[in-house]
Amino acid sequence: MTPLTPMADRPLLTIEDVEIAFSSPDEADIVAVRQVDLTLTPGKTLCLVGESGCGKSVTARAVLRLLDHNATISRGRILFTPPGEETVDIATLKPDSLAMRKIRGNKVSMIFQEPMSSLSPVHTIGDQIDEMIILHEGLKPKQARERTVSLLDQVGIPGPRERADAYPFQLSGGLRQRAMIAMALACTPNLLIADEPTTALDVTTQAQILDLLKKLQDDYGMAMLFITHDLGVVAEIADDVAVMYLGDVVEQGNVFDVFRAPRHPYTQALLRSIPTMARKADRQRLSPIKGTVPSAKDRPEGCAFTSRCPYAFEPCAGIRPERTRVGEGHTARCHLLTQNAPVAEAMA
Amino acid sequence: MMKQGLRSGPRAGHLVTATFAAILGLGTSALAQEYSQAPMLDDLVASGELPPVEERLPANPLVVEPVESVGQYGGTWRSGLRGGGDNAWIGRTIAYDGLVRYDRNWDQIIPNIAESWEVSDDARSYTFELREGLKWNNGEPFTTEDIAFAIELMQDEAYPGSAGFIDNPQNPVSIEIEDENTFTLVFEQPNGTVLDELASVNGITIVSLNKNYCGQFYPKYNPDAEALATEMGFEGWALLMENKCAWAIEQERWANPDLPMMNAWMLTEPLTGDATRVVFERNPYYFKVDPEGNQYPYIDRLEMRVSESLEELTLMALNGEIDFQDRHIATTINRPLFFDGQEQGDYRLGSNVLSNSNTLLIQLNFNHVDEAKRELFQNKDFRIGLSHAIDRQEIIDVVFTGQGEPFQVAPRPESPFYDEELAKQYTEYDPELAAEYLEKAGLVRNGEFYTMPDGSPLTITIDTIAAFRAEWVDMLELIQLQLAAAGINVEINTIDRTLFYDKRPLGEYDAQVWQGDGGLDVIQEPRYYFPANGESVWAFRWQAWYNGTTPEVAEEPVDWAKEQMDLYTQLRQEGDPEARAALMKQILAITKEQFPVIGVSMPGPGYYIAKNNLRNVADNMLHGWLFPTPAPYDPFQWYFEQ
Amino acid sequence: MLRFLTGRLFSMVVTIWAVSFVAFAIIQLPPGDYLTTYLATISAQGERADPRAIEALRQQYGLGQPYLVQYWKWITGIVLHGDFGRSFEWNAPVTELIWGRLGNSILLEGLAVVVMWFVALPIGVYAAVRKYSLGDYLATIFGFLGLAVPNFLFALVLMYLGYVWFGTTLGGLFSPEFENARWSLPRIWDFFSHAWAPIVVLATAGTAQLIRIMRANLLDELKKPYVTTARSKGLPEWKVILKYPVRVALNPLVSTIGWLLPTLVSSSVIVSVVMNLPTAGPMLLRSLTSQDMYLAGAIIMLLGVLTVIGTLISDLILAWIDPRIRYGGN
Amino acid sequence: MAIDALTQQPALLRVKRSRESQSALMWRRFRQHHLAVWSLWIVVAFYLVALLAEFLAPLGPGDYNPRYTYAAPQGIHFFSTDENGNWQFGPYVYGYKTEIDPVALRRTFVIDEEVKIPIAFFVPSEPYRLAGFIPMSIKLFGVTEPRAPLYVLGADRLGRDLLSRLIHGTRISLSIGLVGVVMSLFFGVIIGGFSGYYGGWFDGAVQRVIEFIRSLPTIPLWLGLAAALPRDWSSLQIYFAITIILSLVGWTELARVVRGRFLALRTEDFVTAAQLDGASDWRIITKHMVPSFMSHIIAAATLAVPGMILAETALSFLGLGLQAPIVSWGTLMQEAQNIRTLASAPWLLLPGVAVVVVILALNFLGDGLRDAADPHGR
Repeated sequence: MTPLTPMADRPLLTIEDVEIAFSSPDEADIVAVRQVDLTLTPGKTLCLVGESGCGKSVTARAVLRLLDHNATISRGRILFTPPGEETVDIATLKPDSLAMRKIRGNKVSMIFQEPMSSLSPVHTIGDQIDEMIILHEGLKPKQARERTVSLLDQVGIPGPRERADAYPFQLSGGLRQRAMIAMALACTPNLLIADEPTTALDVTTQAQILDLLKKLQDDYGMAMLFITHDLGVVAEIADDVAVMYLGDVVEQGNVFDVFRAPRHPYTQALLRSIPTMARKADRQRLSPIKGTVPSAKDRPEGCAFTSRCPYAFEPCAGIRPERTRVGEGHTARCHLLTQNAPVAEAMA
Repeated sequence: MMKQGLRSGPRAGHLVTATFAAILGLGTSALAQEYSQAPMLDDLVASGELPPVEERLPANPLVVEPVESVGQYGGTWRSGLRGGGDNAWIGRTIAYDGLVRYDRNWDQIIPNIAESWEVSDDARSYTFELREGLKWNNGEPFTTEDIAFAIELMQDEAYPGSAGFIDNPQNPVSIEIEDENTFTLVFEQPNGTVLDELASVNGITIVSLNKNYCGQFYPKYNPDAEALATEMGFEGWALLMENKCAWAIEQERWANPDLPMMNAWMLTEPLTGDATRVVFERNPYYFKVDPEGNQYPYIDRLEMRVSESLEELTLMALNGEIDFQDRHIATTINRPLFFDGQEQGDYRLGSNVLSNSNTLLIQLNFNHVDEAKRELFQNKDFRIGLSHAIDRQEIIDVVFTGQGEPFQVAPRPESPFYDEELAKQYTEYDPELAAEYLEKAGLVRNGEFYTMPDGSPLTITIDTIAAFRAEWVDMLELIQLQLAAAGINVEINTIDRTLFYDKRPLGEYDAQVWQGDGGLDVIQEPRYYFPANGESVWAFRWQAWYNGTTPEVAEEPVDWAKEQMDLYTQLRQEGDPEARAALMKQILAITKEQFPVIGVSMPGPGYYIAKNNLRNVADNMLHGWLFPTPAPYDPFQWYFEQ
Repeated sequence: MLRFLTGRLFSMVVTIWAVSFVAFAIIQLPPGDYLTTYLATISAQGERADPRAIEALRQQYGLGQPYLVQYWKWITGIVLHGDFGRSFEWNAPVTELIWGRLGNSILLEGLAVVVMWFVALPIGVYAAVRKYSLGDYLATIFGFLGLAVPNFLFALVLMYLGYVWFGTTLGGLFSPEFENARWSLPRIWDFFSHAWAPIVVLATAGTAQLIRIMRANLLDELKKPYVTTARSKGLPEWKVILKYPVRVALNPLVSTIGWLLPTLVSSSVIVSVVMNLPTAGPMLLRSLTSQDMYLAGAIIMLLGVLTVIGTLISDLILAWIDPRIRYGGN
Repeated sequence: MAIDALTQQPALLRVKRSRESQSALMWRRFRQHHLAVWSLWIVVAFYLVALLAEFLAPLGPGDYNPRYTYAAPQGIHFFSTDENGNWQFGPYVYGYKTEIDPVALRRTFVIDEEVKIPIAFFVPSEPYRLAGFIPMSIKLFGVTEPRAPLYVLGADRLGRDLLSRLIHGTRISLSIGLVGVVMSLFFGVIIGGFSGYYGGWFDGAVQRVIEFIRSLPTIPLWLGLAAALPRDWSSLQIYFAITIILSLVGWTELARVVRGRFLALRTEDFVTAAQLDGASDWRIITKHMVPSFMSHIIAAATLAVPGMILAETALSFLGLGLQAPIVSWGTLMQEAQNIRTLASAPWLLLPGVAVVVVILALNFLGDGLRDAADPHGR
């Protein structure tokens, strides 16, 4: 298949047609991620948007092979091409293999949602960062600590030298997250995966962290896979955006295209549900999406959104819609786009 | 004043002079003889730490014929103590050196520390002649002074020690000292039993207090004794005295290595609360020699493992780590085990004849506070009925694998007092006869069980101690079933020792069990033949009346019991053994007539374990408490064959 | 930290006082007193004791005074002059008797604890990491077997096998020749050649507990995000497990030392009786049954104090290894 | 602006859902723990034995026979060959050849293959009351010919059938565990519950008390208390006294668990909701909180039973607690507590095996229950 992203520069990470299934001892497997194709390029940020449980975190963790024992990548490839090295298919690596470990933290690192529980409560911030540097770059502890301190300074932690000896619970949420970021950047990775890094923080801190990430991305020129369920954040940080619903990427493309002209009913519903600034008189009621998210078990064979889609018609439930190019690097999966259904015009 | 000879004790005997002992090879011979000593002492003598053996021995040492042959010096006799309080075994092994002692047949009283004695015709004064030149194990001379001191101390009100005849208020005694080897005990009333008492295990108190050593804790001889006591953290001199020269409290007898003794071995590692072993070493001043003039003892050391665990002791014996022992481990249940282990453990089994007349006896409470029960229990027919309802042979088969024979509480066949009728009456198992007697006793059987004459239900609760004899529970369970079959409802009440003891004065118990003491030591331990002492649980209040102890519960006995008591009082005052024996026979006759206590069976032969290389050990031993087996079989002349 | 310490110390003092009170109450519970027991014992031995002597003794020992009076005398003696009173049975100061025994107890139980930890921790970790695997089951079965086999039975069987297989007597802590010898290499060797059996018996009893706790704690920790973080750093799996979740899971385990001690003390009583170990156990048992009240009281109290101190120590260690507690964090 | 908020999910609905799935989830989790499931059946079986003791045991606990002291186990054989050599079914045991060795004082038993003693089912017996009230007069199995020996598991020193005694002992030992735990539960839940629910000084006090009790070495505690029991009590009274003594220590553990759960639950929405509705504390505790962690209590209780059973054996061993003629596993083992038994009648240690099996089963069951109790890790 031809890469759908602009050919501007060589893709760093390409996720092709990946399916991830969870097995449980006494039930049928659950396919948490059905068919995901993503492409990440250096210096660019791809936002993965979706309701919780839609499989975005799973996808992200799959890249580092951090999934639980009972999860398997049952189909597809995860091609990772660090600059100046040849491509490896992460999907085929053993989770605990040396090759995989060389990538983790070194080439690809990750930031998690809760900075508190994601940091070891019984080790100092410094230790936890040093460890990585020592591990991947074989520095002496002393030098490692120097690097750590400068990193902490870089991510804007006041008094970094003292803070390095502090324990997570001694820091505020914001500082913890900064520390996490410092850790993630310790080995100047090519790709940074941020799994809802701001969700646990209050709005102002959110803003600061986002700015910090953007700034750092510019400094390091790394690619960033940013996972969130907050469209506001997307608008602020994303270059590209991929919208997931129940294990499917229903629409993806340049953030402006997608926000300006969403082509998938789900995306449209989402955007319609965002409150807009307007004078009281002009305000219209927000229209929430009807119904609730079905569990992955009773997901229809066809388009996952069928059950809630206002335009759903015959093929939706049965047949999976093809991935359709609807603009420059802008695709969506919806039957309305392929067959000219009655409502198609109304929609467009 | 006539000479009173050796023969005494149970069996009647004619008067013989002390020299007769020499003929027996037990008394004073071996004059002008070379003496030799154990090699382990040679260096000490050479280095002058010890005087030569001739000076250590008395002028005429006691010559004791070995059981088999003259032995070899050396070796350690290993045995075991059950926990820290088990000093009875020590008493049985080394602490049997009183003024006099029993011979090996528990038959005669023979010289020991005293080489001869005379008894006045009225049996009120006893004159003893000590061997000349006896020495404590620290080399100090042993004199009549020490004996006087012992008596003085024991008679001191402030000192809680008790020593039988010495401080018996009913017949006070005083001592007259002629010279350092001659003294006389003078009693207010005639005392016919004192020689037996002196020959028994309790006879050593009087020869166990060294005046020089113990005097320092006694205010009379050391004004600062009180101060000393307080300084050493004791409340009063008496407690310090107990601690140092303890003859008041069992547990402390072997806690002080400094206390001089007269025994064959002397204490080197004491029996204290946290001791893991007790060690004795030969007493270089011991006053006995073998016919060739070798100073006893042959064995150098005694080593006693202090073990809380019977199983450990059993295993030690099986592994041949015990040279001689019967106490604790030689049980009926263990016999097959030890029998099979002889090869591997390189030991042999010898036989003990237990002094007990019975494996288990049931003492119905004649003094029950409940009138009805008292009447019933005092009813001879009732007791006969119960006795016939017990299938003794079955119990013997089940519990004792066929060992022993049906037996009442009576002197054993080995005893001169043996009376087959007394021993066997009412022992045959005969339900009909039982029923007959029970009805004669006025019981009414309606339905499963007999009831009291007035129709009220009858249940007999038998108190027992699980801790003491394992087989009791089994026996009682069988008896319970057998009596139930005969229509008597019995409950077994397993209680704690303390309560077993506390209950006695209260008089609420129906019945208690025990073993048949007094099967051989008939005169000394008549507790089941008549209400003689506090162990006569079947008539506790009558014995209280007799002994004047615990007067608050004392009750006047029925006539036949009073008659027995009078007879025994006479007996105690009778000097002539034959007369004593006659009196005892009268008492037993009444016992036979009244049948107060129900027995089950005569214990089969007991056994002891001895390493094969341990020689001079008698094959058969009588086993008693007053006759503290194996001590009367002279362990000092045992030896290890090298 | 200081506040934490003072607080603990205070509650410790209170607990110890309570222990002393209860200890004294317990030894007072049984009917009768030392002398009645003594009478019963010697009468069982076939002897007879003179009631008059006994009465005199009862006066001397000051038995029969009201409870609080006796307690007051006792406790003040301890607090003021460290005098635990006299043992009736041995007519010797309690302090002379107990220290050696207590030393042995502490030594044995200490060694048992060490063994338990060495066995239990690896097994616990394994069982948690490979939850519901065959190994998990085997590990737990092994652990629980130890828990399920009654101590005395195990001890006895060991002793018997010792006889049948090696012709040795497993019992005591030393061979006769080393019994009262000085500490030396051969004596240490002799000690272990005897002590291994009781240690094994003691250890098996508690191992299951530790395995279970370790497994449970680790299962909790393994779910925590920081483990994923550690993985995402590129650490090898074993290092991830050992450095992070295990390290954290250890903390609650440390606090088990506190209650481990009383359990050990109790089980050691039984084992010591079967195997005749000169520990505080048999002495306690004996003094309780013979109602040698001051001795029994002292031992119970000291064992209680030991455990309380043990708890304190484990708390301190906990504070030391767990910053959250040290810095009074949440 | 989060997406989740946009999908309508009434809070109430959510709570209900999670409650339902709770029990379902628990059962699923439990089934997943195969060992636990097996253990469940084993435990049930044992308690059935305890219940039906009189019916199952071929003989009474006290029935003895002088001729068969220390008789070795016969085992049961099911197939025999008749004269013309073809197989036929029908359980039977072999008889004994006995000889007495007067020197060693021992009976030796040789299984006598000649003598076949058939075992019949539902044989008539002395009338008895099953479980104390159902009058019956048949036993599950036994021998038809009178005085024929039936010692499937061997005989003890009085020639009593070990199997029968074991079965009868099951009742005492298992019920002691149960009764003890029930009592512990009573104290534990009440005290732990209030302590956890109210917290504050009350909680503090209770915690101190628990700490204190746990810091006491139990054996001495039991020794003292057991020694203090009135000696004139019947064995039944002693039995209950012992269980109470055991639970005096036992309740602390349960209290700890319960308290923990309460502290956790106190802040949960549905409790707060109930409080806002003005429900009484008692109602909240009983109606809302206790049900929500019943599973934990069950698990904790299950795990407490083995301790009780072991304690009973330990006490019996030390000569306290239950004593013969009461038949419990503890007393049975105490009787087997000697080298002689190990050497020549090892089958008398079978009660020990029974103890081990039950303790194991109970532990695995308890573990399974606890793992199942909160699927999201304890």
